Amino acid sequence: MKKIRKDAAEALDGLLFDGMTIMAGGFGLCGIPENLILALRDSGVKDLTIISNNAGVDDFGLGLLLHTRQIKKMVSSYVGENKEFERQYLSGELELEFNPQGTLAERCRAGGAGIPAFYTKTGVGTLIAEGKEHKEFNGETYIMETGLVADLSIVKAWKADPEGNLLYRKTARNFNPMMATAGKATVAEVEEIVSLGDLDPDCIHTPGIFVQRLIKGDHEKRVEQRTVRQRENA
Amino acid sequence: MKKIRKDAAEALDGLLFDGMTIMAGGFGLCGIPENLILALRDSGVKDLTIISNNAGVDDFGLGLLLHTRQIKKMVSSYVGENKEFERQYLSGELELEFNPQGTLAERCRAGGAGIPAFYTKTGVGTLIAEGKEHKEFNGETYIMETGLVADLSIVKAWKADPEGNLLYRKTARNFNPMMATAGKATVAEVEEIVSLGDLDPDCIHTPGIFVQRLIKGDHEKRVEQRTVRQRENA
Amino acid sequence: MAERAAKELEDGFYVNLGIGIPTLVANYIGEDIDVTLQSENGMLGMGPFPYEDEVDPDLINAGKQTITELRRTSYFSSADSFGMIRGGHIDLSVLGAMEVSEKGDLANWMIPGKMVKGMGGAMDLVAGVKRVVVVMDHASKSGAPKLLHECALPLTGKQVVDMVITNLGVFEIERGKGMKLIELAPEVTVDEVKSLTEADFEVAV
Amino acid sequence: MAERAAKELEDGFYVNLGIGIPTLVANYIGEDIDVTLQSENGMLGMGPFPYEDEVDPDLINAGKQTITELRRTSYFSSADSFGMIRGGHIDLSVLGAMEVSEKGDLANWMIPGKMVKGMGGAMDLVAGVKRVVVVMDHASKSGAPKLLHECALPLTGKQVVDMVITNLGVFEIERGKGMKLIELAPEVTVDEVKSLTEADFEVAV
Repeated sequence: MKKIRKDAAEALDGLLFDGMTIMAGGFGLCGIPENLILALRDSGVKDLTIISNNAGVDDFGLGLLLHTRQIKKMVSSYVGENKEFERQYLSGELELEFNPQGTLAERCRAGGAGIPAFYTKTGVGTLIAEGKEHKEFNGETYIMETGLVADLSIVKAWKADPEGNLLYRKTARNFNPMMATAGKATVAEVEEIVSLGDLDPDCIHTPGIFVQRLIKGDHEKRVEQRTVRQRENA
Repeated sequence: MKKIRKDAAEALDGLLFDGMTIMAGGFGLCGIPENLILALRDSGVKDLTIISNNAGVDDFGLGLLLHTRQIKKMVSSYVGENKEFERQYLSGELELEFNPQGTLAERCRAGGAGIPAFYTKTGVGTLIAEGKEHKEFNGETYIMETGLVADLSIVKAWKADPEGNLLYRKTARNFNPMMATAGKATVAEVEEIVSLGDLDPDCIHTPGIFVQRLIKGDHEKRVEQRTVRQRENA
Repeated sequence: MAERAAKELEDGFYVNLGIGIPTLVANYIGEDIDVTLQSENGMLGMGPFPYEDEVDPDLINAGKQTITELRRTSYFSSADSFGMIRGGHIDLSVLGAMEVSEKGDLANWMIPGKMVKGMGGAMDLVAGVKRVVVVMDHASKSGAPKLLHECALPLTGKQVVDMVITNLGVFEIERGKGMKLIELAPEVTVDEVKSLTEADFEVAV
Repeated sequence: MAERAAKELEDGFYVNLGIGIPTLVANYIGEDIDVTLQSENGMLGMGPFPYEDEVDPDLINAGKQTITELRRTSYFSSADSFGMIRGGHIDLSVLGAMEVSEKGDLANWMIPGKMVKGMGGAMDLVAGVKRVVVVMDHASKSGAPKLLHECALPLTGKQVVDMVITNLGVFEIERGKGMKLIELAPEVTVDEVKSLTEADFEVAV
């Protein structure tokens, strides 16, 4: 039970410092570590470099840390849903590094797997390729992208056992598994902590070795685009 | 049901040609595609390059294809359990390329994921590094290894649904998932074909997109090293 | 245009549909063919929008819209999802565009001087998917051509587009080579197309 | 030697034990510490050998021996397993060796002229694991030293060993720097160790 912490503040205690790099799981608002983001805000830690596919919305997710200006730089693939982001970026207060989404995902995986760099076709011939090493393989041109690691990774899973084994749910998995491997420390928040042995060992998405601390959180799980269809004859 | 074939011979029909490269899943004799290996033997296809962590034993697994001299070259990490292998290798009949096990696994993953090459610390300063590109990252030296693809991958899973979604069991997973992604065609043999919807979508190890053909096989599942303990007071 | 794009789908295809008009392609998939939709945020086998009481915040597509799963569905990580895309396992992608060049260059992610939202997964999709079909208006509202000799906007991918479907017609592109008009929309003439197109193209209607 | 190696394990450690004597280390893990064993064929949380009626061909360790699972066990692919190893997530590896140099070079996979069985996962383990402990006989049966200035055999890894435990004593190695004798086995003298060692080492017992 040594990995389980009382709450998000305690789970981050001693791990934070100004200027640090943090990976945050999630795609849009789906599968984001809501509770740990709130605790980051409350901690006041600043000058953060945040590696996250998106940047939340104005009043939820990573948008909260933009509002308090705790973020110095974002590494993301898409930041379209955030007015405060736009304001800070256009005024030069916020740095932004765009990565193609698949390149970002692979960079996190590589960092966690001890791979300092890899080659990809993605982005060849575009702005993304400028300044990057080009190399031919079998007559095609590829660019080199580097692995990413973070001082801290914060991830959201569905269930965990006390060893830190994690199970994600549906598309809330997204970037969480790779980011869990790429943090010098990784803190996970989950909806439910089950007993040891309750998770199917063939179906553990993140083995506990990658998780140093763990909390049960309360999750609002906000929906960004509620699209529905109507029942016929209803 | 379009992916399901009657038997191993039918599942390989039209996919084989002399001189082809085949990836075969499994670690030792655990999780090997027994039925498809037998069908390969019976097909008579020859001059094969086989990418597989091990080479079976004399009378089981890939050892069967060595016996019939259908294999021209092996790419493996360890081939210690096979006398016929040793004989053919020492007489120069068989080519052998050793890869560190983790490098072999990653090369298969890379091939399936469109990554033509990556860097690793594994093997730096050893024979394995000779002739390979060296590069420094953060003051440490790494070598470049290339992605692998195969004309055909044969894998063994526990369960499949008719879409080709695969679930592996315990340590019989090993190289199978990566190899399934790295074959121009991938044929899977399983112990059970369940109905569509019977597999938990959060717990599918190999999505059906990677599997072109599928059979239910009969599996001997031979044990290489039967190590047991005695019950006390028994 | 979505209806025309749907004709590019073949039985057994694995397909990724971009945000906007490409999403509508799903509505025109023939009953006689079996197509599996991939969503790059980590799902294969995407179902329709949910009924109101089925909405699940953990189940969204790449456009962040709520969706449903099917009996064939599997979920996976973003790394595995883009491994699938980059590795060439997706048969077809349908995407929107701002500009396409006669050699198949595609621009659809940024306009210099405007706030850039990011490329998301578009660069990965065009680089990795076997066949890329673009669906877009033939020209801007002011009549400026969007099929050009060279894209003016920053590229999403170089020599990546195989087909362009516009409101005026359908073009095939041999990547790196050139463009061919293969279909005209009803009541549209080749001259009309030419007048709204900067790119050179062969006529084969 | 296995018993001595077990003292290097700390509470909460994730550990990979090589084939042979290193496997025996598991028998000496203290009751008061909680150690999780990794098996590079795709398992974290390796249990003891099975009872006869528990033998499962789908459940083996890297030495191809039948084993059991624990309540904490997780399974994963070989790629994920070596991602774990290469990425530096394993705290300690205990391995056998044929030769170790005073700078921490390790040779344990091939003897030129003999049939080579392959390096298996050894090169990955020594390159990736945080701390590498070698357990081996101090000298060959004929009395030839195995702790050398430079390894004569082909290397498994360069400057990768942190500690060597032999039947005569325990050596610490500062990778790339040098070797230090820190413990003597019972009734063994420094002179005895020196007479069977080619490598230079500092004495700090």
